[in-house]
Amino acid sequence: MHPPVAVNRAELPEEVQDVSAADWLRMYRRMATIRAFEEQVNELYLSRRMPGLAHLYIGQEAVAVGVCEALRPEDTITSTHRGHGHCLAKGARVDRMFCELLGKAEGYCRGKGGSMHIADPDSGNLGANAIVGGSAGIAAGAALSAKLRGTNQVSVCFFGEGALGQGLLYEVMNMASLWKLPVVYVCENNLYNEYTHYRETTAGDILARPRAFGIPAEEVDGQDVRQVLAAARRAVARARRGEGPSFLLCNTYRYFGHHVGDVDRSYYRSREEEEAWKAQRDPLRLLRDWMIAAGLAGPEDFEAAERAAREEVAQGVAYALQAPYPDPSEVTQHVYA
Amino acid sequence: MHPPVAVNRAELPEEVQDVSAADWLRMYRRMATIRAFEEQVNELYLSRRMPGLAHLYIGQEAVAVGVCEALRPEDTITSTHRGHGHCLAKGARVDRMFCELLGKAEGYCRGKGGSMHIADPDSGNLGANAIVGGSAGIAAGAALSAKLRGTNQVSVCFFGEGALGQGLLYEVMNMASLWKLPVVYVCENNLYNEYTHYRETTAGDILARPRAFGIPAEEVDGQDVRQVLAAARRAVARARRGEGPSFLLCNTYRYFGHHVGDVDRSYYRSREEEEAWKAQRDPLRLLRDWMIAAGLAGPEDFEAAERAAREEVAQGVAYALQAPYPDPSEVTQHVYA
Amino acid sequence: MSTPSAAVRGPAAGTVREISLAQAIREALAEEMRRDPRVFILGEDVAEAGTPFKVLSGLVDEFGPQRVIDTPISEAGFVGIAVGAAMTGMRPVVDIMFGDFLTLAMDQIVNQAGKVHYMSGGKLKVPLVIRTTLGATRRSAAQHSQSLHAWFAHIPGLKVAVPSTPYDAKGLLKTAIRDDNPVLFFEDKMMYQVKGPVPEEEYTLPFGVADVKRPGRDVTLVATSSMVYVALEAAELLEQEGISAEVVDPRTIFPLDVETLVRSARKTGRVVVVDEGHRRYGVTAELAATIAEEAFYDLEAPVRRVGALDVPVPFSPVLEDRTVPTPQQVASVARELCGRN
Amino acid sequence: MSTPSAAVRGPAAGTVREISLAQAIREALAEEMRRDPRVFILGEDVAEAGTPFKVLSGLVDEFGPQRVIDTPISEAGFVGIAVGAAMTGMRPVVDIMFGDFLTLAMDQIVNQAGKVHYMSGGKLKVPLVIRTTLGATRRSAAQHSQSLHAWFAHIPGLKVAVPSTPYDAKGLLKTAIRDDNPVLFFEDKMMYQVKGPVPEEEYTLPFGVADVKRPGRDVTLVATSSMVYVALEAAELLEQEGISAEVVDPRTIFPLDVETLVRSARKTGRVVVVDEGHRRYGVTAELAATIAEEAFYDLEAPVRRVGALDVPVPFSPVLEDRTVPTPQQVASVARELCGRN
Ligand SMILES: Cc1ncc(C[n+]2csc(CCOP(=O)(O)OP(=O)(O)O)c2C)c(N)n1
Ligand SMILES: Cc1ncc(C[n+]2csc(CCOP(=O)(O)OP(=O)(O)O)c2C)c(N)n1
Ligand SMILES: [Mg+2]
Ligand SMILES: [Mg+2]
Repeated sequence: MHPPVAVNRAELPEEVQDVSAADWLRMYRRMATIRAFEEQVNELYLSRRMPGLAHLYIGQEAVAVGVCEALRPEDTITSTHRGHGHCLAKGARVDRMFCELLGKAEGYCRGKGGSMHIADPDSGNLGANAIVGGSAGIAAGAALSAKLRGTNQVSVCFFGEGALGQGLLYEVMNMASLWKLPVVYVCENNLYNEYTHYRETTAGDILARPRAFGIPAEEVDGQDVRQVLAAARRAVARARRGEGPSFLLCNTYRYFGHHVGDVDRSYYRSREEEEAWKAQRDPLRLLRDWMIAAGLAGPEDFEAAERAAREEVAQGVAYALQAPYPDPSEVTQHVYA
Repeated sequence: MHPPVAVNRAELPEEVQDVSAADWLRMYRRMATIRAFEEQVNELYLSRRMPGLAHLYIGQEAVAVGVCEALRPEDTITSTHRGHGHCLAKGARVDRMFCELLGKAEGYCRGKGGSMHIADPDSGNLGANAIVGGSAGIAAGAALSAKLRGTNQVSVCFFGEGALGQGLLYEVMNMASLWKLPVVYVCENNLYNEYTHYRETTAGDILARPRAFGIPAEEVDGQDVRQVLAAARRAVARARRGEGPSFLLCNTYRYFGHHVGDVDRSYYRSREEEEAWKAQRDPLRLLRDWMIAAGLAGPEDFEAAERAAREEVAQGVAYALQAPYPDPSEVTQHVYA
Repeated sequence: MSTPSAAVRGPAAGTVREISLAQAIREALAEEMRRDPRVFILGEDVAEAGTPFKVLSGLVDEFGPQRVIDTPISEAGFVGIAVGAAMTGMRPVVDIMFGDFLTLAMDQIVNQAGKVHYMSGGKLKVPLVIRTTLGATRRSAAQHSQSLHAWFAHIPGLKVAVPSTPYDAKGLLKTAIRDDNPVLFFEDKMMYQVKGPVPEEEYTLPFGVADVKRPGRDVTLVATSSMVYVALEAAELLEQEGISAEVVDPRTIFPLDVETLVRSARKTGRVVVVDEGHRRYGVTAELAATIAEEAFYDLEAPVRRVGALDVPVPFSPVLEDRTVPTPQQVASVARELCGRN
Repeated sequence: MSTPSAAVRGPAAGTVREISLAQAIREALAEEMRRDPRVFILGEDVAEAGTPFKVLSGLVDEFGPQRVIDTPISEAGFVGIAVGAAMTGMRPVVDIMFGDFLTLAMDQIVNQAGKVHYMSGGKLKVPLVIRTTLGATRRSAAQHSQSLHAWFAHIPGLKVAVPSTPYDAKGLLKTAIRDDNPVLFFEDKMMYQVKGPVPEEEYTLPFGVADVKRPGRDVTLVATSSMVYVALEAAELLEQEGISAEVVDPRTIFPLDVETLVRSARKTGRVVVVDEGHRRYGVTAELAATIAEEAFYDLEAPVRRVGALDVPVPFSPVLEDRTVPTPQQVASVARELCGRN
């Protein structure tokens, strides 16, 4: 299915040949944080300490990290119901994320948003969205705003392949293309719309859709952070040059259920499929194996990164668990600005 | 821009080589009826005898007539705000159309619908729609219904190129393609969305849009009823065979304003453009010239057809003008079935 | 959610089982699909998955994927397709997972489905059911917790059902499917597991007929959907204080059984209206205004309204629980009305 | 539509011109765009065409196509883009040609614009104005004649203005543009040519402040948007019979100036509420319920509601004219309330 990992720098895409070992390691660390974070979220759910549900990003880490690595702090993203990875990759703090997931006052939204609505304008995160495809317009609007204000910011819209079903996306891609907006559409194809395989919901050729609106589109190995970063840099550079939108179709996989409660998955996908992705296409493993083979880092570097990630998550969740809830009177605050 | 008209049968598209001179003449007559009807509508507006506005189909006659010629009576169509031509082509009567436009009780909708909502299930017309793109789903639903009921009916969705801006169209084309629904999408590109040229509102390549959803699409000279009929027959046959939807992009032009009140058009299009289409691309003239040159009919045949059309329209409007309004108590009827 | 099952009147006689509201819905669908080949289901994850709420589990096994059709995530698109299918001889039942997603299909529901019959002068019909959910407290935050039923009741051409018990849900859904008009059918997502008596035998319930869920003398509590349980609990609380509350469930907010509401209001002279939609410009406004107008000369006190707090639904439990009417709150308003503060 | 201009209070002093409502809107936009470079306009045919109602004519000449942007026919799409632009430092004014087309953008308006501030715990703001139309009698039939403002007033997070005079329209639109929240601004499309006094000088009008358009003693007519003219004409009719009617215009239905409404109701003891939206579950329900509750002990008669007929708007003039409240109808209801039948 995919070629074996590259083993030396020369095989790297041009756009990422300048990335230092330290930077790759930093990306590894970020992916490890996302993974540890999500494992902890699952654990919070299973131990009934988290209200509601959450949609885990485990398996897709390279997409968020690779794309956000191509961005500047002032660039913006919009995210989805499966958004924890995007938030963390763009710079959110673990402890305040947990606070939000637990409905605590120090959460990014003072507990009002929860898992599906984390927004952090300080890190350029304009918010996750619980409406599938709901942020396609918002992301383009941020791009229009950047253009009108002359800030040279780029806007990224993350969405699952399920959002290809929403007409809004096409309305907005049309305008983004007409007006050459600096927006990058990042479609994460993890094969499933909830419990239905995307082939049952998606006719024709995905890449042909943006292209029909005059938007350059490319397919990216979403498990390989090097490929993601390279493609994102191409798209972001194009946007920054004022040449308009791009579309990246990142092939990926979610290891867990649609949400934390989706435990019995056999009726819609096989265990073999799950195992194959984990064994052969894990984004953390792929990066680590390549770096070690290329002599860019040793096993101890990755162990250290993972330890640090777990530590950060453990501290973050401990902090959040004891953090106070908002005062009930806050319920009527923030309805109007 | 377009090749000169064909002068003998051999040059006709394969699908229409069996069409008799009488049939072509019948189509001419139908186009003439539509034109005379619309001229009368304009006159009703200018003389302040018609309530509200209307969107004239003059210039686009070959599209409605060519497409509907490819249909059986039980096949269905959905139409638009510019729908008089579609209704007449599918078999509506002139007098009852005028009744509807004048808000009379004998109108197809008992005066409740008016110009933008004429529906006539008896002739397979599921209704015009005043929401741009609003019937994209309805047409596909009629196709799904035909499929589920096993009737072998085909459904045609007429819409202007402005409807390409509506996301609904893409949502529905996706499902029509997935489920191989017997629906034909007929896009009439008359160059303008109201007062804005379609190039300012339409990015990329129109034909690539349906194709991206796996729907075969072709461009058709919408002024040449022979080409329209040929393309429609191809699309309808495909639908009838159970192979799914098609998309026809018919290039055409509206001679008059966006609606009857749009008289001063110079700020959005030139008089030269208008004159060029009328002089060189008139659908009635093209058919007549070809038939005469091919020896299929003489000038007197067309004069007779036009006379008959004008006569039908004159009688129809006279009838409608004196026809009674609905009883005011009807206002509360038909809210619920 | 607990069912004060003694209080919630079930059917009169015959073989009666206790089943959940989810099961009642499923039964109604299965029976109607067996009865009428024109009935089919359309929506996201309705087939093998049986919806995320599992309400439709098993239907695809009996009726096959031709009649239980999984769609892409295209609410406007598949509602539009259902409208077209309904206009041409089918009777679709559409599933909109969360009522919040109705926002994506408003044109198709309001401008198309709701108006086609009228606009065509009675020629075309749209026998369409849109099943969807309402209700908060599931910790699902602002875009998955709304109760938007008031919007649809505002639109002539649409009907709106808001059943509260398994019995009502089954009988009303069967009626909805047989109705020749578009019906919005709202199920409180927190109520799917609520159980209640439902007869084995076939039955339907008419639209526009309110049900007195509990008779009383001193104050009328008009309540919709899951708020019926809140009202019933409030009635229990009030009873302990010697206040006899009548609980009236309109069951359909359009058509609305004004007569039964007004009769109860006239009898008790005091009315509290409870609904889980936002209070402002919501269902409680119509019910209160209607009662205040029609029972004006018999009212001892102003009609009071209890709705969801006028805020987007927050995620945090400590906040969310403040937004939904509670039995205590309803009882306290009723107590005030009765001059017992 | 005629303006009983003596009755419609204009500004107090200064240089005053008589201008049309369309011109008042255009002036408000031009002034705000001059004042604040973040304000821009987005919509279908807004630039050269100046919209089909010609309300925006000339703005593109002054501000250029970067600030008066023609869009494709993509209501959901460009509202979404406006939401994103508003969240990131711009102040878009979106044009939705007919209020009926709001149905296409409900998710973006209700689930996104209306909730972002709350969901983000106050961090993000959406300073967005959506200008659109309401009102029937233009012979435009069911999909171009609705008055859907009640829907938006139901949604916390949104504000809704329904101005009736050029003066109010200008002052309220300027306020809307400066507001940090999403505002739905409804203009009656039959009112664009109505003229009224508007000062040369800059002014704004606050939201949530009702205006007594005509003082009276015997009965209160609460009326919105163009229904203010209907109420004023009804008041003239009533005056001839010795009934003194007070006409109160809420001007914004959210925030709602309950105090002024209730004060008038307490004074006259009799209230008719008039609005052009459908009666059922519409604006009149909220206003009537609120007044009936708050002024209960001072009311001499039930609050009566006059709204559009609960039917889709028909095309035929003989039918359409039956659907919209008339001065005669309002006067007759008021007369009844005053026991003069
Ligand atoms: C408009 C809308 N319809 C339906 C849903 C329910 N829903 C939540 S996630 C989801 C599937 C999304 O699939 P995809 O976009 O591929 O994202 P993934 O979950 O795979 O990350 C659905 C249908 C929703 N949230 N919004
Ligand atoms: C959803 C919606 N938005 C806007 C309008 C207003 N409108 C009526 S016709 C029209 C232009 C349609 O252009 P096109 O589809 O090309 O059809 P044409 O008028 O050229 O036949 C617009 C914008 C509408 N009716 N519906
Ligand atoms: Mg997916
Ligand atoms: Mg056009």
